[in-house]
Amino acid sequence: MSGFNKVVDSYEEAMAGLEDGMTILAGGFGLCGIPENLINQVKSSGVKDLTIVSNNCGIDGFGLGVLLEDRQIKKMVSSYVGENALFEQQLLAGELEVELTPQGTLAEKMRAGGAGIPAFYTATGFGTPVGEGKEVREFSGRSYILEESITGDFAIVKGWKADKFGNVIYRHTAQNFNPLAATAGKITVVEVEEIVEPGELDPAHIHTPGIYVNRIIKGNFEKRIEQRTVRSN
Amino acid sequence: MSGFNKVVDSYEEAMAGLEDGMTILAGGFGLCGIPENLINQVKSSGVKDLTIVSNNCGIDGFGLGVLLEDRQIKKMVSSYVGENALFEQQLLAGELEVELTPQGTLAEKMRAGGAGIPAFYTATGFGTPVGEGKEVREFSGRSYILEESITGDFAIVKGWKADKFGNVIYRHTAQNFNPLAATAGKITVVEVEEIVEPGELDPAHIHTPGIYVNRIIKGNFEKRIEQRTVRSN
Amino acid sequence: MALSREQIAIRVARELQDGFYVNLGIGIPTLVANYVPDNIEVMLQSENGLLGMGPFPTDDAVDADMINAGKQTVTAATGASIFSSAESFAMIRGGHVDLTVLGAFEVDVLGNIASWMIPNKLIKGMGGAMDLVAGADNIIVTMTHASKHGDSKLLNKCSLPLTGAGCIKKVLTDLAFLEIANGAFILKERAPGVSIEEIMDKTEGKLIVPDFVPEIEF
Amino acid sequence: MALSREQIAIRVARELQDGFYVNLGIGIPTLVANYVPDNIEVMLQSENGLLGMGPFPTDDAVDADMINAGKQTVTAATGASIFSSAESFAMIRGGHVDLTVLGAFEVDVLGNIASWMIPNKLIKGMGGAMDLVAGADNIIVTMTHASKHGDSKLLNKCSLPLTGAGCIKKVLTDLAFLEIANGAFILKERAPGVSIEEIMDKTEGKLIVPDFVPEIEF
Repeated sequence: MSGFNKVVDSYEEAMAGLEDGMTILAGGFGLCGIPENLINQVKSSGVKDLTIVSNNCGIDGFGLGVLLEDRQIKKMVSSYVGENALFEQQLLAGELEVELTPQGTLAEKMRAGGAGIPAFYTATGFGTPVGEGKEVREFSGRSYILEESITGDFAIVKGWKADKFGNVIYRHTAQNFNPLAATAGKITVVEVEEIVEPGELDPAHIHTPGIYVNRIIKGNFEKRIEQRTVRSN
Repeated sequence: MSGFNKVVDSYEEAMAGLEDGMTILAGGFGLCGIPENLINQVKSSGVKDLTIVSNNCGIDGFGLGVLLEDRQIKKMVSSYVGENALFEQQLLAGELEVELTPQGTLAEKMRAGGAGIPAFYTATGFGTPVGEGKEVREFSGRSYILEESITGDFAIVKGWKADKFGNVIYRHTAQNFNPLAATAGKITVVEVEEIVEPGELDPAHIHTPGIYVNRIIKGNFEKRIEQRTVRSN
Repeated sequence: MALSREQIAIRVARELQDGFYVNLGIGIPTLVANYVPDNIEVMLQSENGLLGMGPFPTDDAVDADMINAGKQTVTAATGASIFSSAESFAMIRGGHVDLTVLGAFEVDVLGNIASWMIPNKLIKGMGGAMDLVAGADNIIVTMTHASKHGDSKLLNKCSLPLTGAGCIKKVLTDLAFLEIANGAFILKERAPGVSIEEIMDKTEGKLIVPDFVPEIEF
Repeated sequence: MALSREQIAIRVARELQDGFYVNLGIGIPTLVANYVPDNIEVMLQSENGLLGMGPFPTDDAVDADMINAGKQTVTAATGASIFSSAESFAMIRGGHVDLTVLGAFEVDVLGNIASWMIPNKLIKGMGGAMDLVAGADNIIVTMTHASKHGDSKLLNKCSLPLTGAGCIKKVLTDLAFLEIANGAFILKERAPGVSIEEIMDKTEGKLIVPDFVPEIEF
């Protein structure tokens, strides 16, 4: 069954083939469910002029934020980029291009990209700056804008458990954009907390079927918390 | 928590509000995972001029096929209608309108309907009778046709287990179109084999979140097999 | 007197109905969860992929993998479901959420809302706000009626880039509860002790004042 | 001699590569699963929502909830996943399936395929076939080279309503293996003992015959 064994042993191998100017789709919401080590591998690889598609851009010094330090990112496609001083600085200096995309549209663009849907209509953003320059069309008397799908040269994904065939499950809300990014990468790399044997995951519980996944690697994760909120007792 | 207890006790109550001329989305693939009892309730309610959106139309005397007996169906939207003599007869006699829709397009139309996407582009059907009269558009040098989404007045769905809040899981390949239909009904009715207490289903395993579900009922199912294929020993 | 943040939340909570699925934005809207009437149940949707958001965790139960859309650590309520961002926004865009509460910088008489960007000053992004306002039928915008400098935020035409066009029908400010219809704000209720004159004074957009405008009771 | 159904399946199976995700249509394509070479593993996708289809169940393991796209009772292989029809066709439409094998009534020199409808005679519907041919890069069509009456099914232009336009590049008939390129069929291999003349005779569409056309070996 070597053909379906997608486990790789090093992060170099996991990101082999990454080149300057490529587009990377990254899972995660804020710092939750981000592919920490794959991001660090992108950093250490030194590739430049990247287009990164991710809901957020991490924070200063952690997550995708580390790719700003050596100006590896040419363009970000995100819904929310707050909480990041270096980001704002590069943006205001014109060193970074940003395509702000509504969160639901971003999720659907990735899903559509993976599903062979080149474009879809949505009411989200109609009449706002997001809709400028986009085709407007009425359906049942309501106005919608045309949004094109997104695919990437690489998708970098953080899962909880994967079997060797690349079937992945996510833990709690660390799911977020991960299964969507996973469908839309030419090469999809998933780093997980645990690798199990095929058959150990219930077929009905699998979030990302292995057909979407090219490489699996086991990592260790810091899982930094952005806002630790607790209740007493 | 009465507001989230969606369990009803009778099939009359489950389909209350169904009227002549309505559109019903039905889950199921062939005879697998079909809402048998809800279909029978539609039959006994005697409503007419229905538009039924379902991958298949059951067989003679079982599943959606029973709605053909009293000519309750005005129009079928399906990908495959073979294996049904009465169907063919009514179709050839011009008593039944049929909109043949590719299976993947049908699935996506239901999903889009539930997700507030009024239309999407797909390469499926381009250059075929399915594409006739539909807008053609090029993306990245390839031709796609515009397909509009589908919603229904009712969605009738067969689940395996549901909790009282309407969170549903499906069993094996009886999932098929069921979770898609569930999202796109103004009133979504799910019949299941077992009703459990909220909290008994793992939040990560739920296929249809309760927000899509209006009514839940426990049923008994024949689960007829269309093609019993076995291997020796 | 102008409503406190808590009073705004209390008034919004009265719009809740038993069995409602509700999305609460960051800030004052989040407080609404503290004032759900005892005799009803609502389920909170968090757009990062959680339906059935529970309270914050106890200190020993904090889990980095369990957060809400404000990136705060939370818990899952009994009967919760967890899913991808695409599924989450299918719910939102598809109109399955019964009530959405969110803040804004400005609203206008056409139901336009501006809440995500102040040119040359603030560009954090729209997050899920554009999807929320486009997807929901039932939205309550909570905001202060005027800026610290006294400039009205209820306008004839929003001056800031829009979050959504023609989608807002209800606004609750610290001074009043208003509905938007036929190109005007309709004054429905006022904060206790706040005069109709003050509200008129602080409302730039066309305002319709009925003969009787009850005070909000607490 | 013309290939048997089994021989067609055997020849198709040689196109399989280790690690391929494969969708096999109803009929002869289904037989391909019986001839997967020993040294490789493939995973079968069934478009009703199963990736990793196993063999038929034993009599006591038959389960009405576990079927394939042909509505036959099947089992799940180790490492299978099960999902909705939308997810299944996301895989198919998105080009994630490595090889698709399906039958047809006709194919033509432009790569068009007709497989789902014979006007006034047969209207069972296209099922998933239109999605499969539109979504896959790598498709093998299996069919008899000519009808019982001797009419060629390899045409200059399909006469029946199309399943897909310009999407077929490989055809395996009972007489020959052909590729479609530049508006012609290119004869690549022939069934053992079948003459090039017979193939030319039964191919209506433009046919390019290389100098050497090997026989398929079994």
